[in-house]
Amino acid sequence: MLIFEQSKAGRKDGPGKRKKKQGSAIPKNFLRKQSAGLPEVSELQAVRHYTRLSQKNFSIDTHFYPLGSCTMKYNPRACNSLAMLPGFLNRHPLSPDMFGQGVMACLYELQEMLKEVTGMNAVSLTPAAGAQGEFAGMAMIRAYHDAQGDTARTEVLVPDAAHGTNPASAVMCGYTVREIPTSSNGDVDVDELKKVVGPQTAGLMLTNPSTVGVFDRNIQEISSTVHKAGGLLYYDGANLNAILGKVRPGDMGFDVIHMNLHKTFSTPHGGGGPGAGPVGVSERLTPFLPVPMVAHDGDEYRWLTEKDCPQTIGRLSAFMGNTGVLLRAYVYARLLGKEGMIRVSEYSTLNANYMMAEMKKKGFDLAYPDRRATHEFIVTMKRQAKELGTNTMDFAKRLLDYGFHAPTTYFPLLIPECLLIEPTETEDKDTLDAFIDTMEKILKEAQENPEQLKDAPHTLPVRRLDDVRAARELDLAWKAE
Amino acid sequence: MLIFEQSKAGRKDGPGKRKKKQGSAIPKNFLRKQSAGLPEVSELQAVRHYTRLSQKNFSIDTHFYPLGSCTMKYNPRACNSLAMLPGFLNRHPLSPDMFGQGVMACLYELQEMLKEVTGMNAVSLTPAAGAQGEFAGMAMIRAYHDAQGDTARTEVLVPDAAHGTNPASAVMCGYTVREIPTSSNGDVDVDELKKVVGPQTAGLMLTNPSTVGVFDRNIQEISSTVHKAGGLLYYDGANLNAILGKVRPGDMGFDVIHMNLHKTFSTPHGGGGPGAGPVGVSERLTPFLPVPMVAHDGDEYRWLTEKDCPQTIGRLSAFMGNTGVLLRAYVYARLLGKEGMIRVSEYSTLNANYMMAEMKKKGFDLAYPDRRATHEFIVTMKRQAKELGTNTMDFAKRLLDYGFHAPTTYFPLLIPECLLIEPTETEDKDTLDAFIDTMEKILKEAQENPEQLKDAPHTLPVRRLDDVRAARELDLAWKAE
Amino acid sequence: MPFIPHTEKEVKEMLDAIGVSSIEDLFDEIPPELKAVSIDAVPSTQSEMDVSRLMMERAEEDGRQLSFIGAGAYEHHIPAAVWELTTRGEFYTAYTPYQAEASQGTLQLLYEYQTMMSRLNGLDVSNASLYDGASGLAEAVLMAVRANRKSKSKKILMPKTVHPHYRKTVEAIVNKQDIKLEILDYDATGGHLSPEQLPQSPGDFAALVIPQPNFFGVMEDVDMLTDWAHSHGALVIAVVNPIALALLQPPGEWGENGADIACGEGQPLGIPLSSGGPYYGFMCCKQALVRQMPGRIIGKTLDMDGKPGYTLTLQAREQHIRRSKATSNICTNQGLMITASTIHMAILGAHGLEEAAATSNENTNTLIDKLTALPGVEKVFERPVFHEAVLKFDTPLKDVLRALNAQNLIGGYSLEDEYPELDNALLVCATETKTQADIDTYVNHLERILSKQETVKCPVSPKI
Amino acid sequence: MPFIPHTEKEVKEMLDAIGVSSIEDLFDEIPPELKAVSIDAVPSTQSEMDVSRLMMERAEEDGRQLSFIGAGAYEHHIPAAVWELTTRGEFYTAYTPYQAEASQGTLQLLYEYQTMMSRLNGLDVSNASLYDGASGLAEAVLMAVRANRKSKSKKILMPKTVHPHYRKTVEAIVNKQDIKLEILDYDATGGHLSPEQLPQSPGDFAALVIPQPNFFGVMEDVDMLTDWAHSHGALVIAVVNPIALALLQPPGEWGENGADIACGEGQPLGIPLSSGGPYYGFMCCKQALVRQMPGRIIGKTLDMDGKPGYTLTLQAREQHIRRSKATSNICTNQGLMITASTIHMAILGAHGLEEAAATSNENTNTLIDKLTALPGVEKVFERPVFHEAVLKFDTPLKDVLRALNAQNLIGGYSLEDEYPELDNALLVCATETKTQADIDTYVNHLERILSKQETVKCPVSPKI
Ligand SMILES: Cc1ncc(COP(=O)(O)O)c(C=O)c1O
Ligand SMILES: Cc1ncc(COP(=O)(O)O)c(C=O)c1O
Repeated sequence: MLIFEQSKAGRKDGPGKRKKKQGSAIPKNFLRKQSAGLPEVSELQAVRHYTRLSQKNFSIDTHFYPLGSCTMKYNPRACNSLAMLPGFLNRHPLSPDMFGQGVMACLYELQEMLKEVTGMNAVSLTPAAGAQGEFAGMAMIRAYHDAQGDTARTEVLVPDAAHGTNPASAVMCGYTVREIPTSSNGDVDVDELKKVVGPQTAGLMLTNPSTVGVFDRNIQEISSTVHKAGGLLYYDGANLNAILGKVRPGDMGFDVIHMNLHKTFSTPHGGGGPGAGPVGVSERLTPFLPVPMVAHDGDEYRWLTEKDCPQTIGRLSAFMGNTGVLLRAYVYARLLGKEGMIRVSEYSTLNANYMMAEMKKKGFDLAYPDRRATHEFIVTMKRQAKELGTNTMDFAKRLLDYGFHAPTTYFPLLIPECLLIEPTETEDKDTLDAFIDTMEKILKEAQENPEQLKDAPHTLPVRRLDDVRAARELDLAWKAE
Repeated sequence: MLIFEQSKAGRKDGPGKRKKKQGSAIPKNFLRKQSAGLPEVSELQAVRHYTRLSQKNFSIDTHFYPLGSCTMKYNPRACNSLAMLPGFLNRHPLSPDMFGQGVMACLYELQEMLKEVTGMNAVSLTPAAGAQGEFAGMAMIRAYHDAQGDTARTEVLVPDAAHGTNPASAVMCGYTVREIPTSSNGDVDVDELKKVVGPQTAGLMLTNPSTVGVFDRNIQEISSTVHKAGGLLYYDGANLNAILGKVRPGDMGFDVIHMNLHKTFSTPHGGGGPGAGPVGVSERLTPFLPVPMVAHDGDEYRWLTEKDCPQTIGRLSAFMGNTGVLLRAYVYARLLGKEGMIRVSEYSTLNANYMMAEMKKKGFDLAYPDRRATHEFIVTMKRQAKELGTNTMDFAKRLLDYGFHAPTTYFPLLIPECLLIEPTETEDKDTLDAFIDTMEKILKEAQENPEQLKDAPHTLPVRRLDDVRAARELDLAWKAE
Repeated sequence: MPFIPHTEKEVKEMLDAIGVSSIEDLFDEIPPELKAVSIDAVPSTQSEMDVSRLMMERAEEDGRQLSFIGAGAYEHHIPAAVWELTTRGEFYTAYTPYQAEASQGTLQLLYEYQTMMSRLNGLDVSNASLYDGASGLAEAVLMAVRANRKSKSKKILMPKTVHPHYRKTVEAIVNKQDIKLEILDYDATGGHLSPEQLPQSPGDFAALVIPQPNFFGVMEDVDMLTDWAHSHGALVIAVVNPIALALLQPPGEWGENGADIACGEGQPLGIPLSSGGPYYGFMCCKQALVRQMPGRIIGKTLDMDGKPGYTLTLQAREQHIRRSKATSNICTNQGLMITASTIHMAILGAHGLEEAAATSNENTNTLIDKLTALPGVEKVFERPVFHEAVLKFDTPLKDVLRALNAQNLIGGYSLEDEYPELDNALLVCATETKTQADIDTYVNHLERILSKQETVKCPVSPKI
Repeated sequence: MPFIPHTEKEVKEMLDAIGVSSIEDLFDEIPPELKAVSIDAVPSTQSEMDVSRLMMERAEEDGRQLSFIGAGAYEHHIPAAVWELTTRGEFYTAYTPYQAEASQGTLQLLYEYQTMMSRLNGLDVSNASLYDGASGLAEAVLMAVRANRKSKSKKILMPKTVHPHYRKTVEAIVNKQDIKLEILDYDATGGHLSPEQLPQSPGDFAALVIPQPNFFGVMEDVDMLTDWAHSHGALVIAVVNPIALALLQPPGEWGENGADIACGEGQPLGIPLSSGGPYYGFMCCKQALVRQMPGRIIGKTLDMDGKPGYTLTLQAREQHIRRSKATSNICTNQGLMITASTIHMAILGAHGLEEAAATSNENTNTLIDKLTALPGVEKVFERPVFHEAVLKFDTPLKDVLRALNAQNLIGGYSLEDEYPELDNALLVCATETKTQADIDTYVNHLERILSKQETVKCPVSPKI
């Protein structure tokens, strides 16, 4: 039942009527004629409704959630409660610096820590998510070329394995996108790269470890190829979790990088967001960083704005991006410390490689059987789809019945019928084993009783939903019958 | 799965071992030989385990919960968050008064408000729950008689409808208990009362509105009967919700009263507690109130202790009872204000009488069909039990399947096969109607397919549990196999 | 150690299963030269207890002032239930609802949100959030350029009365696609976009942006502006305050045909100030434009048994399907903020929002009246305001603000940097959270400061 | 209006269904003379916003000092997850689990709690909470009198080293049943119950109470005391600190046969100080005594399908069944506190508790060493302490404490009122929440105060 269906006209002005002030100082012609039609429910009704709704979600706090590329690891509760201290929540974004030294100290130290773990020269925290970080990064690349008077560079190279945000972000920066194929071993096809790189190349956007779950062994060659052609190297940091404290994008030769703090730094995904997508840059791109940033002048912290950074690509949001998310990431970074950060990559990699090895033993096909997994790996169900008629989506939906969130399905696009599995470092071995056993069981079901998969899920609040109908018979807002 | 079953030895001293300090300054002979054997789980495991456990509960925030005598109404969330402000949580109970003026102001004002709504002369907030309030009340009655040198009063009168805590509390105060029968119309049998009251009578413990859901119309006669015999009148305030702002125990002639703030003042029951059971007294009992209390001397608040109250019955807990609960009740009282308090009794009474009328129309038997309901009422299933073989417990368990918490069953003891139904004022009519319709539906099931009731519940995490086995084959703590 | 559950025994078993002898072996595909990493500048791990204390001390320094700034972020009362529910693990730690059947909680809530938002804005459809108000406006501009079939222009008319940070953000985001913002000045008396400020022969342009209320708090003539833009074949993008919408005419009803796109900052609907974020941008539009709308959209559908359910829909607009041809690059959005706003709106209802809006309006008018009663303080613009207004001082504003700060009071937002023509001008705001006593505190401090009385230097008990 | 969902239309429908014309009619069985009620002294309804502000201002005044008091309530770090989970609506707003099938969350948790507690105490069984440590000891005394089959005595030996408030509480609760507390003095040098303090010919007595550590922080000779009591046919009631139990010998292993009943204050296990409550009393005992134990007890059982589940058990001891013959009158207990403690123990594990205990012990020893290095401050008792100790000052203690208070520091708990023989004696405590800097702050302030230096009067930034 929707909250609107629990609404009763007059509930709020029933017993003990609310004082209704109709903004008497506002001239009539500005006013709306009808009330906005929000639901009229009691506080208990709202609390009960949304509590019960929440229970219909899978989440890290309730389920194993090995969603590849998304790094669904434990979101420490302290990060939430400390970021929500009244002093932080109540601070207005335009409040004078003297009343923001606490939050600015945290942001400044976060900038410094992110510089260190990425090996970059400077960091701006303002992008609101990975995609906005990508936009900022590509905008800086463009600003750099423009500053050099090098306006012929109109093309950005993006491997076919890349996340959809990469080409979309490049286009928003006015670039055309050229796809680079992935070779059969999972690395970027360097020969193809060499063929297409040239004076029109503004840069290459690379995810390394890549979205196919491997570390590109030719990274140095790729890097020098692009650099030699005068292009810049963009690092999509969505998979930073796999190498935190082990290898640094700066050391690989990247000029600009975004980080998804809502992945590697464990800020919660909140059913879709918010995230934070700080960007780090090499020295030559530093003047172009988006504002605001935080500076530390002797004793005091202060905001760096357009005035301080005349070459900045500008502002990406009205204020400082997702400050509350940044505070959560800061707390997480302090809790881990350098020792903990190294463990993140080690144990996420251990978990992924263990699962990969075991899944293989259970008869699943790996996309790259000869490669190490990074913090994630790919299983392809092409064979099963062909032999049994059950596709990846069927497996995914059946997993839900067994209390596991499904891994990422059908991404990256280049691998047919794929499952991208990312266990993360915070899951224990028993949970991984239970998942593997369940996959084996579902495989058996697929052989013996494929309908059980095709009709899945069976035990959730709804059965399989009709996506086609949703798009065809658009119903995007409730209307009273 | 129990949290212990997720434990793995060495989990906490695995990677990045915790520094284990074995209290080196403490001589060996005082130390335990083996670690305490608590579970070793990660924070994620604990969070996931208890989040999922919580989802197995019915609660006000998720279900209609018409548990008679328990007043399961909406617990406003602001009461929780404001009582948990760091300043309140961090204050040590023995911290000097100068560092406790905030909490003491709240407690003082709560004392004053409770005096006003009960019509009593003074209030002490320290009892931790209703039963401790009863103990305090009876102890004051005893202290009063003792102070009069009136030591022959060894007997306390308690109606048979009373809650079990009443006789148990009287006994803890060294009294013997004599039961008074309830007449067929639900009021106390005044003739019987008159027969047994006498010079041995220390007092009468009365719940009014009573636990059978009616207001005792003879309250003035009862009061004068007991008073004339030299006894005192104790008021069990569990049902204060029904008369808040309408009638006051003090005006009915009661000498001492306890309130269950976790009922009438909507502090949460928390799966069993904590509650708070403040006591209010008439003038003659005031010197005996339990300590501590809060006094207001001009500008400052201060604690009243044994020094200030030499005749006090003493202390009932190490510090100040359940202060955090008292703060929640205080916030609730301020949110309601006097206007809101009156509405509490009005709308809880409206809801109960509406349900009673409708249940009757659906063919259910009322225990007291000729009486008004107070904020609760009783249905008896004696007829159904006899005719259909389905008892009250079967109805109760079947209700769970339909997403309703069952009303109180088999209490009060004097009414066979009873359901004590208390909707509270915060539930809306649609919810009441849905409950009534469901009861009608179950009644039909009882006629057509009684097994559906006897085997209920069907949709909960467990089917009907074997209580007899639980008591016979005691298993009160987990042991590793 | 923090958040790693492995026992040594398990690690050994796992390494054996993989067939390597150490975790380090798992990194053997990384070129060894790259691995000589040190991250020593990162501080060592600290216990939750220590970090908690640090954060409490830092939070203590911030956000405890009596503040009269608005300027795009507004202090409103948020019922306690809102964030207690929003931070429930099931909402807080879920991902984007890719597996719809396992995400009906979030999905139904988002559908309810879309319904609430489209009602508030008087438009057909709503998306499920963008990053914030400013970047949302940039997306609206891109959308308008894509969507306007009548115009091939990449020109947008942008009034100067739009929040200066919004204008900068839009500029930063859209300028790479050759979109040009033509800035329209405001009426010096009214503080609004009067007919005189509209270009006589505007030529082809894709859209006109209309703020309501505008950055100065002033109410614009939205009907006239909307009709004017439509008469030139342009679309209308409304930038609105959602609390104001409880009282004001919704964009969908502006002029003859209504605004085409409405967007704005969602923060006033239950989101804490929090130094600027996370907030969220909302966006609504007419049904005809829905396929050009950026961001996630939730649709109602049926399951295999014919039971209603909710799912992400119109994904073919999005980057994960359309890649370089997507309507936007947005992926992660501000979902949790929507969760809070939806619960906030459900608890307040229309009445609650109206009350907050009306009280804010009254308080601001009271504040203005009292402040302008002081000598040397004047109202700059004549037109009615919603809950902000511009005041002009005849003394150096910086000194005045600093003197107020010393009293733990934030007087407002100085317009000097962004509107050099408005020197010594201050934008003030008093929402429903301000009591009469708060307003008097401001007035009294200011009176003393302006009269050059010695201010008492003892620490004033801070506002929480 | 607050929390009433009825519309006027519904009220009318409901009144019609009942057959009355107004709500007032529903109160027609109440004698009219009684109804002339006014509750005008209760303030008018206030909005959540206004009450929030009031409460924030009041909370601001309290609990923000650097405090070195223990004396029965201890500041320990509580992981953030504990209360975020505990206040989930499903735990927070459930009643006592009378309908077991609809309460498996709470019931399983309580069963886990019982397991944890019985392990910590080294005893067979645990109940599911009593009101607090002091009233729990009173219940233990009543239980011992009931349970001791060898003794008909109603005499209890109660050392003076038991918390004075506990002794008062026990006295207030048990004296109506003719139970007599015989107070045993302490050893002036050791601060403990030495063999000399034990009565030579104690006669028949029901039980000896043994605190560990005792109120002075001192460790008692629990083995000797337990065996002595048992040799006289008495039961042993242990009063223990649950954090200390992480390190110390559990009551179930004291002496030859172990204590019979263990009880104590559960607050140190994840419960905030909160001015004294809500806390909870825990109680464990030997299997043989379980039917005499007061309070709720949860048992594991099977459902109709043979699946394990949890339920309230042994209810035949309780007041709702046994009425005047019940083992106790307790009904509502402290369930939510148990929820917090169980989660707290699960997150910390034994190692975490050990660390908290050991660090508290170290910090207290450091504090004692540094304070007693100041002239005029001496340790009173010789024996080893857990995390508290008694110091003696050669100047008037009241003045010293007041001077410390002026620095926003609480120096400890003065023993003057409760132990007149210990004049100018202070009980101090430093748990793991105290840093070396905190300890030095104390030492430095005290040094200045004792040396009669002028204390600087500027406001010190408060500890949070
Ligand atoms: C590889 C990769 N790149 C980029 C992104 C986009 O980041 P965001 O969702 O934070 O905008 C994602 C997010 O899923 C990703 O997995
Ligand atoms: C009528 C009545 N009296 C007394 C009590 C005991 O109160 P408490 O549970 O707060 O100890 C109850 C509680 O259920 C009750 O319903």
